Amino acid sequence: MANLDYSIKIGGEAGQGINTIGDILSKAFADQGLHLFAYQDYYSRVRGGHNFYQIRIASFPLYSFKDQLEVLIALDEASLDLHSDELKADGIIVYDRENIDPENKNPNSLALPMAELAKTHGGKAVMGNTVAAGAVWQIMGGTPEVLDNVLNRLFQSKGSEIAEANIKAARAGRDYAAENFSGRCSCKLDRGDDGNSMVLTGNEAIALGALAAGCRFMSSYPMTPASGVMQYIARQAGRLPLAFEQAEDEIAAINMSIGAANAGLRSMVGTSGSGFSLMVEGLSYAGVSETPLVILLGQRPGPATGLATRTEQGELLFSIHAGNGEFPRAVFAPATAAEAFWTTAHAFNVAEKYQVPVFILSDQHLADSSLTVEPFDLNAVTIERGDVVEEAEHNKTNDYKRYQITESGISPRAFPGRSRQCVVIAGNEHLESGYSTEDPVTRSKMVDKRMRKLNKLAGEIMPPVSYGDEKPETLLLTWGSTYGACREAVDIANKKDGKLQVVYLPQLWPFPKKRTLEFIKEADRVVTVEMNATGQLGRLLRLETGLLPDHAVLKYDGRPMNAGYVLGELEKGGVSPWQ
Amino acid sequence: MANLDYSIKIGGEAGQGINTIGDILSKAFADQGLHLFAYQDYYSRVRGGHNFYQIRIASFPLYSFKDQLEVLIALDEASLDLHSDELKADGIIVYDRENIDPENKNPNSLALPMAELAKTHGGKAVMGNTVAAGAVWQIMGGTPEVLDNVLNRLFQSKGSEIAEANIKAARAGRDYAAENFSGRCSCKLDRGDDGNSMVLTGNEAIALGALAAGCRFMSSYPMTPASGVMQYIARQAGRLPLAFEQAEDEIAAINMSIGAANAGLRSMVGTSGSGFSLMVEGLSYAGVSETPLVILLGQRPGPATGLATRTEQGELLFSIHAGNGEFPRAVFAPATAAEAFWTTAHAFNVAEKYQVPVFILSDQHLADSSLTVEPFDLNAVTIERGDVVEEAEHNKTNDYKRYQITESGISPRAFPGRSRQCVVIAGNEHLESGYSTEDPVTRSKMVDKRMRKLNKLAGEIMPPVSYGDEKPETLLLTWGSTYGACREAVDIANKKDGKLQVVYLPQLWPFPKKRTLEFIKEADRVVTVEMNATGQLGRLLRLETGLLPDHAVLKYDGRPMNAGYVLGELEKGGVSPWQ
Amino acid sequence: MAVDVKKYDLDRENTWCPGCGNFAIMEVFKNTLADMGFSPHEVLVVAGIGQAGKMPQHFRVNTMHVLHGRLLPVATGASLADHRLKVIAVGGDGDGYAEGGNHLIHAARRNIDVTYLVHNNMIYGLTKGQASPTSGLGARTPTTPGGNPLAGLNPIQLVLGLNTGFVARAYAGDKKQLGKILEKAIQKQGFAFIDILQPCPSFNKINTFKWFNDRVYDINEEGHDPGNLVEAFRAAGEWGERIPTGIFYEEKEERPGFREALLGSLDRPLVEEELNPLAIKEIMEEHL
Amino acid sequence: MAVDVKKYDLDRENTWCPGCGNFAIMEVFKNTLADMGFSPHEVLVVAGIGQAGKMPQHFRVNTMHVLHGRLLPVATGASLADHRLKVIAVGGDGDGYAEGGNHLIHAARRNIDVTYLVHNNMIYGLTKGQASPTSGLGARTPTTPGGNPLAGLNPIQLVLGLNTGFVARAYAGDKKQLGKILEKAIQKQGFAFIDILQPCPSFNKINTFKWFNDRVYDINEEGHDPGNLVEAFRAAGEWGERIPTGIFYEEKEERPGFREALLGSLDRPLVEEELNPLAIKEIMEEHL
Ligand SMILES: Cc1ncc(C[n+]2csc(CCOP(=O)(O)OP(=O)(O)O)c2C)c(N)n1
Ligand SMILES: Cc1ncc(C[n+]2csc(CCOP(=O)(O)OP(=O)(O)O)c2C)c(N)n1
Ligand code: SF4
Ligand code: SF4
Ligand SMILES: [Mg+2]
Ligand SMILES: [Mg+2]
Repeated sequence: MANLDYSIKIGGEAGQGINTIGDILSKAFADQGLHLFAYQDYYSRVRGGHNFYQIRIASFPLYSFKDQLEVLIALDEASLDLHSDELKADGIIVYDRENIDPENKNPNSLALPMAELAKTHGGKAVMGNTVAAGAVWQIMGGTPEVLDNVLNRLFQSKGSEIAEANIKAARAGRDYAAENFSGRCSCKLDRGDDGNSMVLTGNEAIALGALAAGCRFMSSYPMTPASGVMQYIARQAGRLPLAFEQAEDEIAAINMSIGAANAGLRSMVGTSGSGFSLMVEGLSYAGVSETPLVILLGQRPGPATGLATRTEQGELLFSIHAGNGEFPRAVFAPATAAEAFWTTAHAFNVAEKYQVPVFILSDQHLADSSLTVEPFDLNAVTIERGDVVEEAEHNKTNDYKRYQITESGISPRAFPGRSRQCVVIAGNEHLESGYSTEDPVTRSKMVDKRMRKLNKLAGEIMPPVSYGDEKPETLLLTWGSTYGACREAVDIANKKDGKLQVVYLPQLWPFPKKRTLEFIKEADRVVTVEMNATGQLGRLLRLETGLLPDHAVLKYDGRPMNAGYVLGELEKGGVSPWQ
Repeated sequence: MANLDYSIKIGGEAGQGINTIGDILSKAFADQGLHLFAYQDYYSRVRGGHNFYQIRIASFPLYSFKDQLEVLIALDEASLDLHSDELKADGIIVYDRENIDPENKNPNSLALPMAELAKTHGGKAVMGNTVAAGAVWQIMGGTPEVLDNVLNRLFQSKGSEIAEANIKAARAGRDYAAENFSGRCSCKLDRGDDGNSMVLTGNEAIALGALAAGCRFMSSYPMTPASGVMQYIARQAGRLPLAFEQAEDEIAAINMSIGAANAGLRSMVGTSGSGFSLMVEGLSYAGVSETPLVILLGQRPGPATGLATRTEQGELLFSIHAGNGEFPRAVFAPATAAEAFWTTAHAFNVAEKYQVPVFILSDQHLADSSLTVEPFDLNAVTIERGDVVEEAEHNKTNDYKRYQITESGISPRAFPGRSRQCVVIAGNEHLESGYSTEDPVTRSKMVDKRMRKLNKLAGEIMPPVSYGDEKPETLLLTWGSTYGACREAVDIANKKDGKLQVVYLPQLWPFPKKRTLEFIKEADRVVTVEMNATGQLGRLLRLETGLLPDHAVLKYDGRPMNAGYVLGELEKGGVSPWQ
Repeated sequence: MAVDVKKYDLDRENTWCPGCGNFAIMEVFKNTLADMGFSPHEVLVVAGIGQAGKMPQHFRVNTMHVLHGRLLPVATGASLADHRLKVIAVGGDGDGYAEGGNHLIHAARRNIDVTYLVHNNMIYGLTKGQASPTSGLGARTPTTPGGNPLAGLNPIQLVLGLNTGFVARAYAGDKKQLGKILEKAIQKQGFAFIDILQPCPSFNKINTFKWFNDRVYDINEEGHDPGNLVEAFRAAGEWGERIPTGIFYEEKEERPGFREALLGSLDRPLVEEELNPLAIKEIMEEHL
Repeated sequence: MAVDVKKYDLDRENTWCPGCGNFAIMEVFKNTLADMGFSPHEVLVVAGIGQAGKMPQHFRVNTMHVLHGRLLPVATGASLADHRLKVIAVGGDGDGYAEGGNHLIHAARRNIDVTYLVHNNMIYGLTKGQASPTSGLGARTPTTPGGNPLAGLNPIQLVLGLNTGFVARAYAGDKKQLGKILEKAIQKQGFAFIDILQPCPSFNKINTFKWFNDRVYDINEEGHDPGNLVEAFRAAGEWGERIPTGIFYEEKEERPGFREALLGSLDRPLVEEELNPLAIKEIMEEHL
């Protein structure tokens, strides 16, 4: 198959249904056997404004988006105004002719009567979106049955009549395009391998990871971009034995999960910046009470309410240092949807084995972007609950000590009501039994015991992952979804004899000092790449190793970066935000 | 005057009134012209347990406490059991004979019938504490009028009858001691300079500093050890034009102060670890909305509820990194009561000039210890409110921009209702006007504007303060109340030709990099000294300079350290908690 | 005395959905203030986060756009700073009854000098349709896909249990009544609470204008005595075929508002008090 | 069926002040549980921070000593995990009505399967005497040195406004009544609320045993019908010369508790469900 790499942008107002078009096409492309990277750009409003949905498809795996478009689907005037520039010279425009009457008609465009065709063929004007998907599919030469099949699957849940109607609407779009599109399409689809991959957002992958790990309780308060995860899990509550509860606030959310976790359930909360700020006291409680808890922190631009629907990576140092007092924790930051699944499942094991709060640092760009992902091998998911007192054994003794001082710092857990023993959970400093104490010697011992867990935890840090030149001129050090842009930058640069490498850190705390230093040793210069203003990964590197990166590539305007941005900034030399 | 340096410990249960004895004696010692350092050790309970109040007096300024005692006042058996060992060979014991019947009677002791004398002479059994103070005063040879005078001042507010009765009770104690104490007292008081110094706790000094700075609003939720400050300020609410409100929780507390500050009042909140955790979202809001706010964070051992009445310095890195998103702030940590006054007053200026949240990091040892302090020169307190739009000027224009982008990053403030202009305060990302925006270019500019304030702020960092050898073998780098122990360690060591220096950082953020490095350059080795388990100052040093200290002296059992501890740990070589 | 409502004009795009109940509330809000003679600079609107909280982004007025759920504490502080400001707090049902529930209890207890409007659309609008504390039993939302297991909170009964001096329910579909209630609330010394039923056509497909139109009635017109707290509590218990609106309770004797209770004789606004370090001399010298 | 109350014995020092009302409450608490046949390991006491919250530090029982004000959310999570546990939440008036006020609203709304005891001493005991939301008008405390400017919150009226199925006030000075109320509350399905008047001799010098003894009376003995919510609200309005105690409200028809409402047909405790990654196969494949 040719080296196909196309980008399609769907632009319009909130409420016009660009999502519908995007979702249909994404699925169809995937079924056609293509790799996909799709992301959305939307305002914090329900109607109006200017949103877009950008799909990139290729014959090779994708990690990021491109700036140049092969196809623009415009549902409003603004989409033409704002995005025509991004279109390649021979790119195609499909627009809603009932809404838009462009002055300069691009010869390579199709003026589509969306609502009209929808009404006549599907029965309802809203199916105009399906019409548009059909028209684009036709122009790009997609296999007709693939699209029909996708529509059937997507709309089946709303009844087969609706599914049928959508298939008809899509056909109307196809037919209309076949007859009326007189331009040239240089972005035809080949039929690839038969598609058998999922289309998954980061949020969906995290939710699936949690469910695979046996998450039995999630309490959360809605907040973009974490809402997707809780809503996904809420939807499964009838099918799997678990409870989801929308708490009255983030404080209740984390404390409900703390209650559930100490009563024996794998538990999780999800939130974003402001909401996480409210959880900080609960986090500290989880630390001292040694409660296993998974915290999804879906980053968006701050401070405070910030930019609700945009992306940033501004809470790395906050998540590592949050909470009064000192206690161990772990921080993970998956870079892709596939990884997000495995990392989340792993996070539950780490939380229970070490009885610590564990973060999954995600960001809006990871959360809402969708990728093609091979189905996960569920047999490979392991469940490690750590040291739990067996019920039988527990019934024998009569002096269960929830906070027994051990060499590893890990005390075997037991759950209230599961034996004749009583379990005492503490948020004050405490004796091994869990009862409060103010004794100075015990205090020091308990601090040591808790911190000692880090030794073992440090032994199983997820190692940094590298890609590209192994003795690079420039090492791009990065984390989270920004990996995608870096990885592609490496590909582009190294193709024209650049010597770039990207190393990203799937686990940021405890910090993988040794492996990171090994990578740094091989590199001529180190440039951190991240979505924030103060260069937090660079600061963390210095905090943990004493070294500062040479430069940083930063972005903090709420919009994700891609390879073009990374390479452009590298050319300018990057910045040094650390003085 | 001889080089006098005595320690007196008063031990007993909570509720027995050791505070009364301690407060009377402290005042009397100060009036006698002596320097004082007094601290308390108390349990998180209202009655019972074992508490003590330890007073050290000397003919030279004091910064810390000693382990060895000249006098032990025991109100219960436990005090004898626990503290007799601390008594010098020729030390004196005064004990309540109605409560205690020791087996081995120390010849240098006085068995005092406290309640009996109190009832006969003062009228009420509770005045037994005053009796005890009188007895000790007599044995140590204090000037009788000084004590009478102190009692008069201390009890006058309860009516002159009560004051009289206490004076009588004290006399009864004095007379009884004169007749019945047959031991030897090697800790006689000289009459020093006429005492004209205040006896002030760190909390009182902070409250006075805030009041001097014109704090007009304080909203807080009670929490040890910060409660003292709010209670002090609450007491002045009738005498000065200000409002104190006990909020329903810490979230309300910080948001009330944010409202008041943005309406033009100098505002302050006070809290401790857990309570501060709850304020983190508000902190972030203060950051983005550019609200000047002073936050007193009185540290105690964590995590979570921790040890309510004990001391620790565990929130240095937390206070620097707290809050979702990125924004500038300042962090101060006074080392002594006198400094606490000036730092607090300064904090209000910094908050308003840079429109940032400002921390005063205190700790329980600083908060509750009392020292003799010269009265402050109130004329030297400056009030700098920063850039505020003049009312008249403001009425002219019609486009006030609360977040005007300026070179310094500082936008002139205006307050709602004070002119015909409208003021728009924002917690979302915003235009110069304050109205919300999602524009990427504006977003970047606003982040830059806010961070730019750090440039000017960095220009007026309170410099590190040094004491001791200027080319030291060992530089003790420290912060907060731990300075006292280090300073005294320097004195002790350098007297026997040690080459020690202590450098403490009254301001920790922005970090005084340049000056700190200059000090480090002169030293053979650097040892950080602090009250926590992870060596946070050492970590901060590495974060800001790349350097790690050679060692650390740490303590995290909830009890303060003194010079003996510092020197002992130095001898052992210290620890390196940073790996 | 009335000022021209045009003074409130501001040239900014409105981001609410067409047909949203918020438009009517905003219109009445501006008109009432203007009719009562308030100029924009004399009013401070403290706004929560949510669609309701966006209201003061759309007209000229002093405003503090605060954290989700924290409008009442901010309003408390601001109103103490300068009590000549007319302080009005505006937010949604999620903002006020979920995230901010504790502050409602205590704002009422303090009797803060603030008028509080809750745009109650029984849903989380801005975050796209999750359940709110007032969402009805069985409501299907993204966080209650199997139907809400809980009955909706009754905000009127809640606030009546808090000794609030002015408690009313209005409806975005009845501008006249809303205007009348709003005016009384703004005149009130101390805390005045209005829950405003506000259809959200985008996400709340149950509690629509039509649904409310079929149900609402004015209890004051039907003879309810707003001076009787117990009666008010009884009347507020109704929710179903008929939905009572109007003024449920208005205390007969005005109590002092919070500022007066706290600061008593102090007439001058705190914000006008000079800052003078020497003023603490006497206090300091008590430590001698 | 009763178990020996000695099973609850624990050798730990009690740190309350002599004469504190908490002793009586603790005694009744243990006796009631034992009389009802509960063994310590079948009960989970979730305790707040404060003197009241220290209660389960003094006897053998499963306990979670949680953050100040957060006992109800923790109890919510724990009771969902294993509904065979008898979950009881215990805290002070500051804990429950100040810091934790929001959770009270929503625990009531959810009708969580928890009995909630508030030891209401109208003061902050553990932190040495600051005002609490229930402190009376004029009370002088370290944070209200000029006298409390606010009247105390009425917790009974507050909770009645939340559609709570069981609402009572008890008094530490009347152990018999306390025991009776406690037993009924523990039997109740769903949320049961008891405000317990608890003298604090160390810091509350106004609301002493004597003060209460002079005022309390049992409304049930005086014929109050606990089935009538509006009547309950009226009765709860009294506070002064006479102070009503007893069961104010007990819903006639039991509603399902929160667990049942949320999890419906699921009988097995969540904590006993096996963790099996393969169980999500079908869900995952919907993404194909
Ligand atoms: C601390 C915090 N949690 C969550 C959010 C996300 N959030 C914004 S608005 C909102 C709810 C909106 O509902 P409501 O208050 O009823 O207002 P509406 O949009 O319906 O008018 C939520 C959950 C936030 N901004 N801050
Ligand atoms: C978040 C937080 N804020 C404040 C405190 C300090 N604190 C501990 S107990 C308490 C109040 C105690 O009052 P109450 O709940 O009435 O209990 P009581 O001691 O009177 O029984 C406070 C303010 C804390 N531990 N945590
Ligand atoms: S989502 Fe609902 S509340 Fe928000 S603007 Fe649209 S209609 Fe109004
Ligand atoms: S302070 Fe009050 S509530 Fe606390 S133990 Fe003492 S008497 Fe009881
Ligand atoms: Mg709403
Ligand atoms: Mg209390």
